[in-house]
Amino acid sequence: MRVIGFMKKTVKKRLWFTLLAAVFLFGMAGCGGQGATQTSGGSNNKEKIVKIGVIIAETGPASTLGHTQVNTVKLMQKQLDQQGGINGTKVQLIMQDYETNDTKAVIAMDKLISQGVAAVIGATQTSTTMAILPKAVQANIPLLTIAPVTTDKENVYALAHSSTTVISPIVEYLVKHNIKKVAWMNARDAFGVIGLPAFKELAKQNGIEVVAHEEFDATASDMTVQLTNIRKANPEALIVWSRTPGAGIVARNFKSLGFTIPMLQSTAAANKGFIEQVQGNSDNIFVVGSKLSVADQLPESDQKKRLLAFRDLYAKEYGEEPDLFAAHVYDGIQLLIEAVKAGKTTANDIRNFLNNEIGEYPAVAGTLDLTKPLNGPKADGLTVLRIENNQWKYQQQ
Amino acid sequence: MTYLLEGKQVTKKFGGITAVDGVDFHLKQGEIVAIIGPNGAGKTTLFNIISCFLPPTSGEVLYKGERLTGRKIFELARLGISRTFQNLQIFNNMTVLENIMMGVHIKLRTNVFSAGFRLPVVKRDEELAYKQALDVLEMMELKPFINEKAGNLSYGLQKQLEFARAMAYDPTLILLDEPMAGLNDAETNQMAGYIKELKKKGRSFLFVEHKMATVMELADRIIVMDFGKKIAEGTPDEIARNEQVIRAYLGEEAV
Amino acid sequence: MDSMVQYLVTGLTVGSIYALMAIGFVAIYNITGILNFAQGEFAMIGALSCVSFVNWGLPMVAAIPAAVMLTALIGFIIERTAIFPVRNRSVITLIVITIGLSTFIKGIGLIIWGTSPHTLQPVVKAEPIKLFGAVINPQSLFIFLTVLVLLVILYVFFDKTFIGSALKASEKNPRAASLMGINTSSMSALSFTLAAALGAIAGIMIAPLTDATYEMGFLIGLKGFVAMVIGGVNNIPGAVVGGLLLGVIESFSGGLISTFYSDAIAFGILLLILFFKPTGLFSKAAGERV
Amino acid sequence: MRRFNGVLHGQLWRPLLVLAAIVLLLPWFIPTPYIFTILILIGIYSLITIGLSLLLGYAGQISLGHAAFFGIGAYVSGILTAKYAISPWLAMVIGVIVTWVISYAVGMAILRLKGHFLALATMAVNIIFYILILGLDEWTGGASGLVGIPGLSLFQLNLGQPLYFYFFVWSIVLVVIVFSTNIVRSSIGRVLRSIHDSEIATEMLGVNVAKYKVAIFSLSAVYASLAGSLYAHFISFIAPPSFYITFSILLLVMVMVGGVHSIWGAVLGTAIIMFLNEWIRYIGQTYFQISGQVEIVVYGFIIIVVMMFMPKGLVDVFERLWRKIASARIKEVEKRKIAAERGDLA
Repeated sequence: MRVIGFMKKTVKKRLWFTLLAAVFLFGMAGCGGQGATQTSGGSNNKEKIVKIGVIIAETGPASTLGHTQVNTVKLMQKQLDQQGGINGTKVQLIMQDYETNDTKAVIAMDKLISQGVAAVIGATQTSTTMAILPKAVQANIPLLTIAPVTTDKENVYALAHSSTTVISPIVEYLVKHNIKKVAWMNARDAFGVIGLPAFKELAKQNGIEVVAHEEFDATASDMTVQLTNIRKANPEALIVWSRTPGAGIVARNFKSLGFTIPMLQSTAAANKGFIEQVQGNSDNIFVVGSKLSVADQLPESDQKKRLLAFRDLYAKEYGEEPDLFAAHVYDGIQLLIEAVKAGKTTANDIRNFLNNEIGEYPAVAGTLDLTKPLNGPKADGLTVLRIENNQWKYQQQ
Repeated sequence: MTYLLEGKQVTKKFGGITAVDGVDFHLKQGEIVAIIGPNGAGKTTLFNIISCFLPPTSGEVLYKGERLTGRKIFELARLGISRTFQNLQIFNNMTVLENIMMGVHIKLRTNVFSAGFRLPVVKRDEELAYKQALDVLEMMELKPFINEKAGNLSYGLQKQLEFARAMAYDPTLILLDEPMAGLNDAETNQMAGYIKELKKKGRSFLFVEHKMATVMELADRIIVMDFGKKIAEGTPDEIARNEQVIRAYLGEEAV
Repeated sequence: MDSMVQYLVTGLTVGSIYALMAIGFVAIYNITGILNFAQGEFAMIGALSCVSFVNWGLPMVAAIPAAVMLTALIGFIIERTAIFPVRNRSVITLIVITIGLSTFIKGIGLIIWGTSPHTLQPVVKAEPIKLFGAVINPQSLFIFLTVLVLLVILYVFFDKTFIGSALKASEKNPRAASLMGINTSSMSALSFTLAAALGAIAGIMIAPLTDATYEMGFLIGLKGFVAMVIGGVNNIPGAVVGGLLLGVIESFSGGLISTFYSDAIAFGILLLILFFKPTGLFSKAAGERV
Repeated sequence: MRRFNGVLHGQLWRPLLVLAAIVLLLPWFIPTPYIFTILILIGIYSLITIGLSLLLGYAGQISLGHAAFFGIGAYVSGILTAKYAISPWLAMVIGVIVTWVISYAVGMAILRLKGHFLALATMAVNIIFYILILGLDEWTGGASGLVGIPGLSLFQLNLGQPLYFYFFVWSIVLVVIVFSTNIVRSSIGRVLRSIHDSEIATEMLGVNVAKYKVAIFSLSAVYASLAGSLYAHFISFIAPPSFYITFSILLLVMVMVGGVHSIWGAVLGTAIIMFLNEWIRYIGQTYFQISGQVEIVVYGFIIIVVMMFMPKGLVDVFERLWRKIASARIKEVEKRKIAAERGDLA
């Protein structure tokens, strides 16, 4: 009796162990392999490889912004491959889609760090950027952020305009049209909530008062109730701080409720999707956008040449206009190319190069002043845009 | 003289219909009482009121002189009352052994905390429950099916299992809702045998049943109901000769 | 005062969308006892396919029926492949299967229509109408009208036609219905097709207001389910009233208290209703036979 | 007496030792360190799915709102450690207590409901929680999330190190597995399963069904709160989107795909679903050069297939496989053993 029982037990033990172990190891091989091919690819051929990580929301709600960013990365990788790398060093852009999910962004960041990336460009959204930031600081890798974020960390470079920078053209517009009473609406996400505090400061200095403030869920589909509340305070203008599609829905509800006052939107609405949403009913709607969208209407300048170069490159490849979000990614890659051109290929070298050797850099989104911790480009890359027959129109200041 | 179980003017109205109309009844310790009557006479409604599954519109039921109506169902077991159901309520995904061990649950003192940390009380309870369950299985001759899933048993065996589980914690009063329904003669006799055996041990029974033969054989007293009213009460012989009962059951000409 | 009217108008507009979804839920839930988490995705497929039909040049009057037909067909296929074979599984398994279905359909929507929102021109191109100081969007009038028309059609269908009463019979007691010669399996297929069509109509109605993206299904579906529960699970008029009530609750709580917490308030009220009247406000009490 | 315990509940120690062995050996098999992040997340999520397995598999009560309790644990730990510099261990305990109280109140209110209505009620709780953490931004940091949650350190061992944190998380998982299996292997386990089969019969046997349902609901909520605290210290940044219903639905899928009727199913399901994401992305990128687009479709398809053809989950597939192999190899001996056994019992 004993022997049989014993025999049966060992059978159970051995089989159970192999089955469970198989599941885990198979999993490891599956995704580990991905990591392995990358590193093994690099080590066997002699020429040097610089790996740059890029974390973007290709799917999920924030994909409306990430869409053009993904195209830019693919475009730049193709260009870099055609040039055969930069004086002998191959540049590899490893792109990770975090599906508008902060936890997946952290996993992607760890994956990139373990693959030995020299720098990371990332996170389409502000909250996601905050999630991956501690990992970059811990791994001491330069992080070029493409969403507005305020941090004093030495190896973080904000390529997206800070809220105060975006607000200055808006306040300029308000002062010019002597608008004193303003209503504020913003989405309840990391980007939406940082606009108002910055605006309040600048507005107070120019005697502008915020008479009504309403918020809406980032994925809400109807804002007529908020707009009705705002009408009670009868403001002279409405400022909206939200990314698309929310930005577009507010604009459409705004028009259908018969508002005639001007509406000003943030840079997060400066993309093709927004124009589509307000089709045919877009008078008196202004968006703070990049000069990139109206490059050909600008007066002649070397900034115009730079903008046109990037826009034509993107338009030839994808048949549509790039927007501010594409510009941020493009600036990030260009900065890193500058570093690689100067022979810097490791994280520390790149960080030192960015901190002290570049100084002022004329980027597409605006001039980057790298002499002090970078908090977004200057306002010279931004302008207030109008929409005329489904095209962005340059609004002379 | 306080009865084990006593009903005072128990009434139940569903909207316009009076299912149970002012019924008084009593049951002494160690007695077996049957409730009979044609379909729709209000037997099951009365039965559910007694077992606190249904609140009466008026009147009350007393157990050992204290008010039973209004108590929560899970308090009945501690008072020593147990019950079986018309449509079988056994634990199908658990084994016969586990069903019976659940029957002795009120005797156990394990709680979530002590179970999680595997305190000694858990071992003691498991042994107690296992031993008691084996005794019950022995008595009800269900031992060969000890590790069988309850759901796989035949209907007769499942009825037997539910009865065994109901009497596992030695209740003083057992309420049976049509115990013999769907059983063949052999199984009916077997069940009657178990009831008699328990009666010898001083258990009292109240049951609703359609099989007249069983009622006549088992019941000390019979309560007959028709259209919600109690029309007769007495020993099996008195009831057999009672004209009203015959008329209620067999219609006019039979009298 | 006029903002009150505006809240009412907005509430009824959004409410009628929820009502359309709720009717779809009631149709499926009652025939098959399945809470279809993928109901919201039918709205997405309806809206996006309608956008594609319009882009291919079909006039609106042809695009809408085409989109509804397509979604109904998808509903039928889903029912035959994934719902009917497992109909007597446990509630939890069925819930997870419909969650899998919802994810799958959302994935298909993502591959076909991509991530960016698509706009659908409103059916009625007219200026917003001013009424007692509130502005009524013609599209919301159209939605309201559709719900009323549908209510009448469904009432006639369920009460006057044979198929309708067969559908209701198999909802009340499938075994008894099948004894009467009603083929409950085709009833289940019919109810899914009907619910898919209703979902598609809801999607097409709301698309001009909120744009259509592959992700729109989830929230509308959830609100539709809440409306069904508020209104009462086993009758269609109850579901419509539940939907309108939910819309009005949301807009008034948004307007009067704070738009921030209007969703929280709506779901708080749902919890209260579930706590006091688990089978919904207008449903008939159903006891459990012991 | 000991033998009957094995007969009654199947063995506990063998699968536990096997899992412990795997947990110990794994770090040496891992090709790239980023896999640690996934393994740690599997450990953290397993805590929740084990609680759900007790609630769903044994007691039969569905919940689509456990992301809320996961969030309460995370935010209590996050706020207390980031803003008031309270020791992480104390914060974790406070988090557990707060979650226990809230889940007890919520449980008492909604556990009268059944099936779809219970599912909807738990979703409502989750949404209300989500909106509250968005709204109370002075404490929770609202939409911009909560930054600067310190790492954990245990007797001067810095747990910020992935390897140490990995062992720390999985040792908690093993303790929770033992605690949960003990519950299942006692009369409480039987009570839960009897509630699942027939509530009125259980009530009739003297069990206060409502109390037990709420007790298990709160226990699973406490597990989720513990997981939340670990998650907060691991990621050091928390934002509302991670605690929305979409995560509750993912948890339910993990438990069901793994196998809802056994605690091992929960752990297995969590591992498989987490690796599934990586597999699909890996296969999608290297072989078909398509990006995230295809992931959701394959994900949804797998859920449908597993739930339709393997209702008892994947763990059951392993169990059946083992039974076939074991019985095939020793069929004859087995028959004699049963005959002998029946002999001494009768």
